[in-house]
Amino acid sequence: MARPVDVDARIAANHRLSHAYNILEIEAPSIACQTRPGQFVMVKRALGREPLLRRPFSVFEILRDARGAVTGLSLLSKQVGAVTRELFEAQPGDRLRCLGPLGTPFTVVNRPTRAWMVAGGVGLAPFATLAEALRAREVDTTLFYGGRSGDDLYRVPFFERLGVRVILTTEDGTRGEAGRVTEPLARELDAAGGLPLTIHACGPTPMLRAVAELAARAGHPVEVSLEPIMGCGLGGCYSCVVRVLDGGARFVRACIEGPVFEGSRVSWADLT
Amino acid sequence: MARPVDVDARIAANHRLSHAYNILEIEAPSIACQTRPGQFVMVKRALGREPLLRRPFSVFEILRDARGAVTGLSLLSKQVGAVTRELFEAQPGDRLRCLGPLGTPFTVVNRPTRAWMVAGGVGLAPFATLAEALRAREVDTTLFYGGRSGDDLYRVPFFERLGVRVILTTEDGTRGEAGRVTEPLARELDAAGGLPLTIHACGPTPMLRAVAELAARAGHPVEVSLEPIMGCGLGGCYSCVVRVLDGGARFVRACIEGPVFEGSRVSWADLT
Amino acid sequence: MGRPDLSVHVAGLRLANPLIAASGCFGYGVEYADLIDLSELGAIAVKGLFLEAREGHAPPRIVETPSGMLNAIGLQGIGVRTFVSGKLPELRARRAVVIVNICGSTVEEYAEIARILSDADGVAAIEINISCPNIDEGGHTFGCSLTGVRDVVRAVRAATTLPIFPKLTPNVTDIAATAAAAEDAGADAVSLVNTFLAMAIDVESRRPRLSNVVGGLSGPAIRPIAVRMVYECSNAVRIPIIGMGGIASARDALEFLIAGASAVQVGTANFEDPGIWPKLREGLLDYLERHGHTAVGEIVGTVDLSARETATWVSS
Amino acid sequence: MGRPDLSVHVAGLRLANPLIAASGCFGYGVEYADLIDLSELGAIAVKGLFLEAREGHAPPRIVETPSGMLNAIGLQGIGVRTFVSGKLPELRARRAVVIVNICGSTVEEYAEIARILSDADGVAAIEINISCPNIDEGGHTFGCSLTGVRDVVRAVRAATTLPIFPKLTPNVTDIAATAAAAEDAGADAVSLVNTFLAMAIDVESRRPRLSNVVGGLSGPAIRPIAVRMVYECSNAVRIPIIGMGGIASARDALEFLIAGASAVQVGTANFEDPGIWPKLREGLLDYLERHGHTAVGEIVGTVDLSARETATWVSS
Ligand SMILES: Cc1cc2nc3c(=O)[nH]c(=O)nc-3n(C[C@H](O)[C@H](O)[C@H](O)COP(=O)(O)OP(=O)(O)OC[C@H]3O[C@@H](n4cnc5c(N)ncnc54)[C@H](O)[C@@H]3O)c2cc1C
Ligand SMILES: Cc1cc2nc3c(=O)[nH]c(=O)nc-3n(C[C@H](O)[C@H](O)[C@H](O)COP(=O)(O)OP(=O)(O)OC[C@H]3O[C@@H](n4cnc5c(N)ncnc54)[C@H](O)[C@@H]3O)c2cc1C
Ligand SMILES: Cc1cc2nc3c(=O)[nH]c(=O)nc-3n(C[C@H](O)[C@H](O)[C@H](O)COP(=O)(O)O)c2cc1C
Ligand SMILES: Cc1cc2nc3c(=O)[nH]c(=O)nc-3n(C[C@H](O)[C@H](O)[C@H](O)COP(=O)(O)O)c2cc1C
Ligand code: FES
Ligand code: FES
Repeated sequence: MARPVDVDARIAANHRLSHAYNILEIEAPSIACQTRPGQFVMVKRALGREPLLRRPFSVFEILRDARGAVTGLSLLSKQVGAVTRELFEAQPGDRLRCLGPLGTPFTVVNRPTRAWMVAGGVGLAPFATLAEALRAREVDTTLFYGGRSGDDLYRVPFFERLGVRVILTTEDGTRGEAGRVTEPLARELDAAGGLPLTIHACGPTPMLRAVAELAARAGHPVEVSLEPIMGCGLGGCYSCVVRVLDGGARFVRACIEGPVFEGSRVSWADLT
Repeated sequence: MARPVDVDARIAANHRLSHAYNILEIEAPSIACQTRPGQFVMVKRALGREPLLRRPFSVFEILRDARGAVTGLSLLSKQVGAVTRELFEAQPGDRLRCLGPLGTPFTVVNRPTRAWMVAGGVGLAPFATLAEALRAREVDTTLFYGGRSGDDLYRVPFFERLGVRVILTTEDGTRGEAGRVTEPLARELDAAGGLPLTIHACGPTPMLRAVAELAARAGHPVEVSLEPIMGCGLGGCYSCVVRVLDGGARFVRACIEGPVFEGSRVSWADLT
Repeated sequence: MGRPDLSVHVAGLRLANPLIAASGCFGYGVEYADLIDLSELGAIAVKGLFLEAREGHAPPRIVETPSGMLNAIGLQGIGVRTFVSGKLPELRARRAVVIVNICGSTVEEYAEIARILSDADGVAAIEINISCPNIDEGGHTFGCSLTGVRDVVRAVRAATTLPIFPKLTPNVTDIAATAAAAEDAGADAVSLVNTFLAMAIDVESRRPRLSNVVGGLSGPAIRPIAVRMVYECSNAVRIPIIGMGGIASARDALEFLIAGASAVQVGTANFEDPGIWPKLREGLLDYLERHGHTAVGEIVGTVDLSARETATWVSS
Repeated sequence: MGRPDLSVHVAGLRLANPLIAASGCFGYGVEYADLIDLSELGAIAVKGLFLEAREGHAPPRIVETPSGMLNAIGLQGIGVRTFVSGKLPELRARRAVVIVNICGSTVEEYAEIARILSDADGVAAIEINISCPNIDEGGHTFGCSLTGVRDVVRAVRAATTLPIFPKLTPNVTDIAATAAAAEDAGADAVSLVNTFLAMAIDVESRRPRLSNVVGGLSGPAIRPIAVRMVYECSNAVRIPIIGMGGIASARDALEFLIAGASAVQVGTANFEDPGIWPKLREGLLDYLERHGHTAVGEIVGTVDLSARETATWVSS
């Protein structure tokens, strides 16, 4: 098991992708080198400063230098409030308190099983590392990636370079197929028939639920990455619970048993 | 009466004079142009940010452009805690919330009465503006200025250029006369005899008390500028009270009736 | 069509807006006349007054704490008669709606002050500071016992026909019961909350940071407790509630209104930003417009519990 | 000569240092075993346990507030027997000093849990969570009435010879009286404070931010109130006090020790910084050295009131 470490990391770069999205590169090799796909970090600008609690973020990319040595990691952040605003406005040289890696990662399948990744908006975050792991095993990998509009779709070339088949959708039709990401997914599922296949999904809850249902109907295993509000990320506060159906409906901590869950395990009706 | 205004002022410059002292130049002409010697401002880095309350600072210099138009004011700050540290670390371009001018100013005498200013450390702050006002009336003006060491004595040339006679003391003797600022003051008082003379003092409470006693003994009027903790600066909270002896010992608000008080009025035994 | 109507009616009192300057945080009001138009405030709750002038505590009287401050002013004041003769005329001239916050060391003192204010010209209402401990009489607080609350409110009720607003202390086990007792005793509305009894120690000197050892905690730190208390009281009484405790933005004020307050008071935030009043008004108007309301009264007491079954009152 | 001695004795219990992980903020302890050496903590107060497993409240269970947070976890837990069989062995193996925080919906449930823990191996003490409202039994809280406190403490006292530490709720008028009642009923020490009942509303949706509507306020925001309560209790009881509420630095811990606490607990701050423990220890050692103390016990209850005449308990 990975041993989480808490580092006061230097921010190496802040790429603002739009008015809402940014990618923050931070120098935290001790975390990056043990991170597995789907794991997250708990971050804060500085200890003892408002807001009080850290915020959870998926590890987006593992950063490496020219010689391939791990130098840090990046976060893909979408502004929704106080901390994500701070992350958006951060300057290179600023520090970021970063605790990780945390949580249960995705399962990385082996050939001939195929891997399909379904991302909605900022839900792309955990798939850069997953794609690398899958392609390293030469697993046939597809990314279904949906956003509101063309400007909300990022890092597509990165996935293409890895040899990932990328299927894009936008709600306004400005890029890729017009509509929801679940539409091409449904179509492809029908086409795929009985092929051995695992689905991974991250994004808005309604999308995750739809993906889980499609996968179940097609009889394929599916893993979803959930995003409950988290107070500690370490199992200490019981704030992050998700109701699961096994062992009689009960709440389990998403920071330990998740954030990645088998879709069939989640009590979707209880997810707000 | 001046009408206090609250401006979100731009910081034009931050001159760090030592590890503890800095002079902050801020663009607040609407405050500067109505400030009288000895008045203060209530400042804060930004509204809605910790620490909650503003802090009081004397207006140090009135800033003017080449053509003599008022462009802003400066603060002479000494680091003692949270806000003074923020002021020390502030960058040009940062903003400073600034409310003023506030409080009762010094009396500016006329010739032939002479004016003696007694400053201890950061207590120099209110005397730059007072010296200008006095010299504008060609009042014979002396500054007794004491610090711990030579490096703690600032802006001496400014006062000399105005034609102020400057008498320096340092506790470690590295500049001027060795010892307390009250020593040359006592000597000069003896020498001055019955000359018409007003004394103004700002600095640590023990120094103010000593100056008030020397002045009383010599029969000269003395004004002291006090520095109680202030919550609002406007008379709203009653946190800044000083016990005065007139009207039967009672507490008066230093932000309104002060910060400048007649030395004979202050109940020194009650000043901590 | 114009903008939404911010005016509110509290116990027969018409206020231009629900924003009131909290007692002790706005002097006698006149101190702010140079800075803002006093008639634009919903009302001004002036500094607590006893029958006679009071000196108050020695400094230091305040200290900052995380998102809050402690105060132990000791109710320094000029006494009610000097207020009536020396401050009320100017407040009247500036068309301020004046709520006089009164304190007493005995039930009779409260009543006597109420009588004096009833004869005065320009007093809109009386806020009864039962939440302030009974000074130097053993530290027992009227507001901490139901009988204490009833005795004071009844006595003041008998002494005046002005609207009376007992101001509740949060330092009690059951504030809803206190509010109900005040209602029974004839209160026209209740104000809450006053400050939380608290303490800060300078660890280097080991001395209390306040000369009075303990003081009252106010500011954003207490807001969630105050909102809960307003919500509890709004479920317990029929009379209007004037809510306060850490309001520093329109969003905060809205939280109290939605919880059940008909009007709100702002204290500590006025120290940080004496220009906060127009910002609060603008923020309320913007919210009402965005949510399609024509009057602020429409959102009072509108907490939406539909999302859940039944409240189980568990805190951890 | 070595560094000052941080060890303390609390009701017969010897702790390597006065720093205890607060209940509900450190899981069952084992969750942190990868991150820190559990034996370096003074003790661990594990998450509140009922007799049976409990599901707790639906999310959202926490929300942040100025310098604090609200929680309404609903005491989700595995039940005392599963704890004894499933967690205690690992805690014992890691040489953690374990204080078990117990909850009950009836006096008998508290007693039953205490009996089970008495037979278990590796329980250093029992912290009785009387401050947690009596779940779903009308919301009445044992800790809010003196009889409720006495009944629970007496029953647990009769059921075990382990040290018992009733944990007091701050949601009362007179916490010193509660502490005294606990002492009379046989408590070996008292822990305080638990969280303050509070509420936050999302003004856009008008929904409570917690599924449970109300929750408990913790964090730096409450520290000045908690320090005052510890100070009051230290003047009211002879048994040791375990103080907590918003401690986030050695300076904060020292404030509680000087106010009269023999040991302190840290909860919310551990969420922000799970690596806080060595920093707190170092800060205490540094302070003791600067002030020429050889043991932390020397500063307990050393508030210096010399600067003033007599405390007049006035808050504004
Ligand atoms: C395991 C995990 C991984 C995550 N990965 C990413 C990521 O890679 N990139 C990214 O941008 N975000 C990610 N999130 C979501 C992110 O943690 C929240 O957006 C963030 O905490 C918001 O903080 P804030 O201070 O900006 O907003 P706040 O001011 O705290 O809240 C603003 C609004 O956002 C809501 N909110 C707060 N926390 C969450 C949450 N966890 N989920 C949904 N809504 C929330 C609040 O209720 C409020 O309405 C992840 C969450 C989890 C649990
Ligand atoms: C009218 C007036 C004019 C002033 N002019 C100046 C000036 O020109 N330059 C300058 O550097 N300072 C001046 N001061 C003092 C200045 O206001 C304080 O140093 C400042 O408030 C400290 O804030 P802080 O957040 O840095 O320290 P805090 O963190 O608030 O406090 C740090 C320590 O300083 C003490 N302290 C806090 N406020 C004061 C105070 N008002 N007086 C003395 N000790 C205090 C605290 O008790 C604490 O021990 C003036 C004060 C007044 C009342
Ligand atoms: C410095 C100060 C003085 C106060 N004086 C009084 C008072 O005289 N009478 C009173 O009823 N409340 C008094 N209060 C309490 C406030 O009116 C208000 O109830 C409390 O501060 C909470 O509101 P806030 O958080 O907006 O400040 C005072 C508060 C402060 C900070
Ligand atoms: C998420 C959370 C869960 C808690 N659970 C419990 C509990 O199970 N039993 C208990 O006695 N106190 C519980 N508490 C209260 C804490 O133990 C502590 O008394 C309180 O949080 C104040 O300390 P702090 O400000 O350091 O967090 C809980 C607090 C939090 C924040
Ligand atoms: S976030 Fe604290 S237990 Fe999961
Ligand atoms: S600082 Fe508020 S009254 Fe003087």
